[in-house]
Amino acid sequence: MYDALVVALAVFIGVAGHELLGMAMLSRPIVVAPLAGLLLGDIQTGLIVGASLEAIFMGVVNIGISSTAEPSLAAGLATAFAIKMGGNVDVVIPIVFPLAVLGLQLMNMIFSFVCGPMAAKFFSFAKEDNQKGIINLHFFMWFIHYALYALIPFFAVLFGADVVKSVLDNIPKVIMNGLTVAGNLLPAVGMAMLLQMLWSKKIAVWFFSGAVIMAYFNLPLIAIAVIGAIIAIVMAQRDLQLKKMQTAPQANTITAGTRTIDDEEEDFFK
Amino acid sequence: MYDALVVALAVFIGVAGHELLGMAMLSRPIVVAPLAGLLLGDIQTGLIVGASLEAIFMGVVNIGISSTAEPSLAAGLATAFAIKMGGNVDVVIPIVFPLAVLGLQLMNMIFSFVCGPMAAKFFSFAKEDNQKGIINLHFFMWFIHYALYALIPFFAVLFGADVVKSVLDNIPKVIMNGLTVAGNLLPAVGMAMLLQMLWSKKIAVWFFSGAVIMAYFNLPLIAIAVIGAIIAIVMAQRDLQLKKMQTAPQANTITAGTRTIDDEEEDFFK
Amino acid sequence: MYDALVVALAVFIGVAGHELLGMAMLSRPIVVAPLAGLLLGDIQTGLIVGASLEAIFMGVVNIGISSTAEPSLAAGLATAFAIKMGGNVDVVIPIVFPLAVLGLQLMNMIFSFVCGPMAAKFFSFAKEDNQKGIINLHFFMWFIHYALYALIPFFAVLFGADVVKSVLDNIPKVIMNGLTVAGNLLPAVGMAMLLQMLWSKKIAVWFFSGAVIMAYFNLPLIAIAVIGAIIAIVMAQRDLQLKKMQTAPQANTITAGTRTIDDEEEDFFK
Amino acid sequence: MKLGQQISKEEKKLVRKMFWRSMTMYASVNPVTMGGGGFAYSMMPFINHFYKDKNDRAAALERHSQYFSTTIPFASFIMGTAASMEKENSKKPGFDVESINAIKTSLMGPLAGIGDSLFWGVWRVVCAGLAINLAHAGNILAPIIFLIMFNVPNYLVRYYGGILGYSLGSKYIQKLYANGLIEILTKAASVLGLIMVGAMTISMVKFDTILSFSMDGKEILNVQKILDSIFKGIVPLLISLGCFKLLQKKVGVIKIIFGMVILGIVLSLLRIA
Amino acid sequence: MKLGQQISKEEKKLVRKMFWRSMTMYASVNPVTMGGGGFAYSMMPFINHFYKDKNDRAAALERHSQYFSTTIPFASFIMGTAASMEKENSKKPGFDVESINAIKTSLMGPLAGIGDSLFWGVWRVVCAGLAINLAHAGNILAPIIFLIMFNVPNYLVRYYGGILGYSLGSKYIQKLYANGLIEILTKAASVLGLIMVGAMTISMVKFDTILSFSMDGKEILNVQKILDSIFKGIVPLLISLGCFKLLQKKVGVIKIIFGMVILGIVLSLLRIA
Amino acid sequence: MKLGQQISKEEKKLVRKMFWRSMTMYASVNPVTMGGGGFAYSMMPFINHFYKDKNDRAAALERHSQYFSTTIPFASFIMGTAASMEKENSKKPGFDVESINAIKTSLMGPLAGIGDSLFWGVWRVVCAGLAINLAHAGNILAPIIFLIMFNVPNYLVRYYGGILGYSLGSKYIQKLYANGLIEILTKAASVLGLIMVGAMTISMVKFDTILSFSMDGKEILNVQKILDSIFKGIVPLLISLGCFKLLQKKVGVIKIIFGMVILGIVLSLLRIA
Ligand SMILES: OC[C@H]1O[C@@H](O)[C@@H](O)[C@@H](O)[C@@H]1O
Ligand SMILES: OC[C@H]1O[C@@H](O)[C@@H](O)[C@@H](O)[C@@H]1O
Ligand SMILES: OC[C@H]1O[C@@H](O)[C@@H](O)[C@@H](O)[C@@H]1O
Repeated sequence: MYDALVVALAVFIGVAGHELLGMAMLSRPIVVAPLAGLLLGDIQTGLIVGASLEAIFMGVVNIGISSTAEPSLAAGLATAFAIKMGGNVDVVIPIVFPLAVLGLQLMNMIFSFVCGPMAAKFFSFAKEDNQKGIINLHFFMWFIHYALYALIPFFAVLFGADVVKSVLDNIPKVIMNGLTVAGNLLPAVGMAMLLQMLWSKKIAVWFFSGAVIMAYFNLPLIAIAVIGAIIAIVMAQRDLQLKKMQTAPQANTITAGTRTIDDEEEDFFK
Repeated sequence: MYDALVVALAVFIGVAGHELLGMAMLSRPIVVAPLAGLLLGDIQTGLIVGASLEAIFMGVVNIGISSTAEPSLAAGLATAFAIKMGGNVDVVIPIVFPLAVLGLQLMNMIFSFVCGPMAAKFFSFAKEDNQKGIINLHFFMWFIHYALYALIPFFAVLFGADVVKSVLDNIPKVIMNGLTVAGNLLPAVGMAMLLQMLWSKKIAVWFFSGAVIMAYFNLPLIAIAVIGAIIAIVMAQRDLQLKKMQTAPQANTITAGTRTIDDEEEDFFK
Repeated sequence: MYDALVVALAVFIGVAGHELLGMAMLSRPIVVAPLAGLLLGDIQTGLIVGASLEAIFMGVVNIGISSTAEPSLAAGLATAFAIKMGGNVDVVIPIVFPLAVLGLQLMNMIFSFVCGPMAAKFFSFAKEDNQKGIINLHFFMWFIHYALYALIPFFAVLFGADVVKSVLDNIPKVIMNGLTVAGNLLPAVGMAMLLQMLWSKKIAVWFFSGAVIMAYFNLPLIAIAVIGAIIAIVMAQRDLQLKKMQTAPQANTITAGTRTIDDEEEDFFK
Repeated sequence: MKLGQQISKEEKKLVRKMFWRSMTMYASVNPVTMGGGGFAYSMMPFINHFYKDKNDRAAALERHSQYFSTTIPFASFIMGTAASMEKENSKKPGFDVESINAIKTSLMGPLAGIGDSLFWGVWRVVCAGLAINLAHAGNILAPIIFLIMFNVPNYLVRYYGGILGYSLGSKYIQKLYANGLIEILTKAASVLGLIMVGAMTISMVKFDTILSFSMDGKEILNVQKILDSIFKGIVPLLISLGCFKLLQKKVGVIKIIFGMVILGIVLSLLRIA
Repeated sequence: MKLGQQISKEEKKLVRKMFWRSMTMYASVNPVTMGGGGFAYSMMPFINHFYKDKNDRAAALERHSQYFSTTIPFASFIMGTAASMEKENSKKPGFDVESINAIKTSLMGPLAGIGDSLFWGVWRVVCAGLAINLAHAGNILAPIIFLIMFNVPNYLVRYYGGILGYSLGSKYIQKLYANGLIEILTKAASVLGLIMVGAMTISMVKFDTILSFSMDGKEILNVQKILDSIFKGIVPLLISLGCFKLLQKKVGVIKIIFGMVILGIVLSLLRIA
Repeated sequence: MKLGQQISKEEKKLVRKMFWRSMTMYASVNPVTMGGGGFAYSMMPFINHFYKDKNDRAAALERHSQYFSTTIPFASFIMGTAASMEKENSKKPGFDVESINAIKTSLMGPLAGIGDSLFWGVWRVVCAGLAINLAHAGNILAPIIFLIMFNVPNYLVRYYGGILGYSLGSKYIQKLYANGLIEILTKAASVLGLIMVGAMTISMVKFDTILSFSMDGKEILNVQKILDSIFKGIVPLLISLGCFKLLQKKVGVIKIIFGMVILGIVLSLLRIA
């Protein structure tokens, strides 16, 4: 019972803390697993589980509202089970990915069916300038969202590793695989949400340029960010120059060249 | 005699069919060899020869009027000889490349010295609105071009593999090698013909950009096509914007930006 | 004594000749070492030393006034010592890099503290139209600069390899390593000097684009030069077009396109 | 221009309050308003300070409860900008209130694209790489170093972003908006954002079909290879664009997510993936 | 705009005839007119339909027998465009007849560059890769699948290209041409074409010198390495540009081709390649 | 336009004199004027030819003793340009003398960036690669072939550069300058120069920290790896930009160089590098 409680707490601190503290990354396995280990009295095992899972879930990011998997649940449970099995980390590794994929689906359900319906209240409170109402709702939604989620590790630890394993085993392999496939595709939804905010026919071509660079040059994102920034700056400089030409077609500000009068606007564009 | 006839037929169907049916790729070894095999009663050997030669001649393309080699002749003969040698494909592989290079030279001769002189007739027919004349000439040139070419495999099979081999052996190695070198250089003529259609001093720089990308990044052509399309679109967008600025210097169409009035022209440029 | 003299001479010819004869590369090990070898009567050893050191110092270039190392001193001494040790090149290799680093520091000192103070004289001569004075000063500075430098190999050979080695050994390792680190960083000063000549806020972005290309694509400089030239030309074409639009907003010279009137200016821009 | 020099002490206090509140922006994350609730919560200090009238406050709160989503470290920059516009609005009678949410929505996309890739794609990976090594060596400081290393830039960007947004807002944004320069900025940021999203589409959306045809035990057709030779990452690209099309057709995000799960299971059942 | 919606039924029939005839465009390929004979043949249905006068027909046939060369799948797009211009010409007295061939020649280059690289360089390789595997496994469908797979897009592009060309032509091309937008389009297509031709020059023209100097059995100078360190693919580039210069100087293609064969043999004799 | 056709025989002689003198430009290289002394020396033939008055000559000599630095093979191009402007000045009374040094300084940067990378970074490497092989085989011609191979283009560029500069100068540069086109040219050359300098910064400035932390014998933190994952070559980039900032703040080059030596030793003492 204590074990179940503290693992649930560790997971809650992870997922809820991540959002409360400004995308603080508390929900990453490298944080959740040692925390669970600490509370369970074996921090070393927690560290090892955390390191292993952090590597396994390195590619799992959280963009828009879609993700590949939810790793903190897996981190908490894996720590608990590994400690029970005398610190043997290797035996729990095979179940962490299925767990994380399943965790994500459950998280999505809470998000959609619990948080979704509550959100309309924000508008009604706002209309009445009911600031207390907004604040309470804001934090209540936060609590209920992640507290519900924390029930999963609570019961999972309570019933024990065997039950969890048998539950996982009872999910047909083809379904489990399907969830993994879906998990790998889910970031597409995040991309689509970003696209919806960014897209415009006239500049859509740049989306493809980012894709082709990544697909065929396989650069780290930071290199693409630098290249993208260079492109954006060069384009903005030309736009600025044209803007000026148009508003003051007499002036001699053409060459975007080496030495022209730096007025305030240029200053802004650095 | 039957063998000679059907191999000649297979080669004719390949080269003549390719051009008659709209660049249908009938002249590729993967088509000609199984066809020859079928007619010779051993389609399996034809398939194997076709697969091997298609791989060997993968880089042989037909752009402008120059090429590296003409592979259908080699495909037809290799199939015939391989079948005669009891389905042994490996023994004919060494002669296919010399054959294809030689085939290309002969094809070029027909093209130049047979088809060339006939072409002038098109103009005289046109001037008299003699449509029948044009049509007849069109298909007669097609037939004679490839029928003449098909005589080569006909006699080659008639005289047999040994004679072909001894002919090839009797061509000095240095000449054969020279033909191969020439074959590798010949696509340059195709490129030059394309250049003649595309070149203009002002945009010549893009030719070199394509070259430098291929030389140093070694990308597949499709990736270069995507990159090139992106460049062309971005450039056209800017051109369009400038065009508008010039014709309507008052209007506020500068930023090529996120939200401006989509008029018909923009529509066209998608 | 003869040995010391001729090695000093070889080094002098290298460094002084390089600058006198228009960046003639006489100071490269591949020249200095065989020359020293010739004068010492064992040109073969000189060749081998030259080849080895040229490879070692391949990355050492001389841009602005900063460099990684000064290789001609090392080349001269290494040749002398290798010959003395019976043509054994391998034993001298370990000392060449420390020597070259040290040589660079000494060269920098002469450059700063000897040549620096003399330079002001140029202005006073110029003001009096004293052309003789300028010419004499020009060549005197040349001579003193490199003659002083040539004293180092002179004494080094005079005292012998053992002394040189013990001097090098007596410089604490950590200092020697520090000099190497400094040598590797010194080209930054050259880059900074070039930047000072090139920089302007508006085009600074291109500096970073060169950096990102080299860092992540690792292309040879020639490829980057071609890419850079393409960028510069495309940009200049657009600038030219805008310039024209502005000066003659009526004219129809927009598209920078395929066929427009080639006037003199365009001609110039090829 | 030194950051924030032209902001009064009192205003700085407000910005600082917003900074702390913005931390929780996604606490009430939900499919309808995303961070809208948190945005309104973060704006309260300003709203209460600028508007004395209850109706004005209600209007402002309603404005800022709307759908909002961007990456947390850049959120306060937008809040600051919005706050400076609310200030204008509270003073000038004829102010175009619509422009406040227009700016918010035009900035949130580009900043999300850029910020997500930098903070999730680059910086988190660097920090985690280090922390994994520490943890493997049994160092109990691993999680703490990880959190500090990641969050120092995270918090700094959010802190100074807020100040920058508010001071730029009061000095520039209005003007930029008026003479059309904001369009140029937005376009540039969007271009960068699109490039990053394009790159992330390839690197984060994963799909490999296991479909392949064999004959006599020899594989004769590996579908993934064909797909790769057409365009590497063509499936992630098409799926992302498909989701985008659905979103544009007002299909809800939740529906799309569950559709994707079903798609995954179907593909698995059909032995395609 | 739905494709071809504003074309009458009768016209559609003409386009379809052209589509079938365009298939044979290169049947009479020759060094003088290339596909000119086939072009004229493909235009006949239109010419006979638009012009009732024998002289007009003769003039049109002469126009379209001229030198023409582009990649087959894109040929019908140009034919369609030309047909729509012939229609204009048959109706409007003052029509600028010259513009018909001007458009043809300005389009054929870019489209050849783009089309050749896509159909020869990309799609054929994909199809052949698959067919080779099938054939190795002894599947007698290999050639058939190869032909179908390659030709479906080939024919579709040619079919819809024809319709597109004809309907665009009548609606847009004239207008585009009039207000100069055609220049922008042509330039964009040419830029893409030039990039592709540049890339193909490197990947398809092959040259490696075997020239090298040795001393005491050790190779001291590998000329190809030197060439590569100057610029990879410099020889193919220079040879292609050389051929282009010759073509511009009105040296016949045939002469150049035979010159190249001689060059090859000479290089071989001199043990250079 | 054929090179130098509009230059008189006498002028050609002057250019040739300058060509030979320019060879020694850096003989008196020094931290104050760099190649300024040599520049003045190279200009003497022209100065004496154009100006008969001692004061004019002195003024010209003073102009050309100023700080000047570019890569040798391109130096004579700038000298030629400057010479043609001196000629103008000697004829036209109202000539803007300032413009002479303005042109010189605006050209020297871009040309140095381009020239250094081509002659030092590309061509020297090619020649040395060949010579090393020759020398290893014991061929005593190695150094001679190296020198000839490197210097033929080096001298040719300097020779024709001088003629080009002088003939362009008298015909074009003035005009280009007048109607602002020189700005376009300078910008283009500077862009290319900056790209090359950016690339050289990464390839020529070297820094690798050896800093790393271990625990129980296992390395847990390799600082260089972290730096690389932030941005490859970030340290060379920052150090170069740092030096540049110092130069802009008028810190002397010499001071910076010695500061760098001290920095190196300090880094070594601290076991950082
Ligand atoms: O994409 C914007 C934003 O979306 C959210 O919902 C979170 O997942 C954030 O981590 C992310 O930065
Ligand atoms: O380049 C255009 C065109 O040239 C031809 O002669 C044929 O070889 C075609 O395959 C090619 O598409
Ligand atoms: O950078 C310009 C120039 O600087 C000098 O001092 C020399 O080192 C030259 O080799 C170099 O070309």
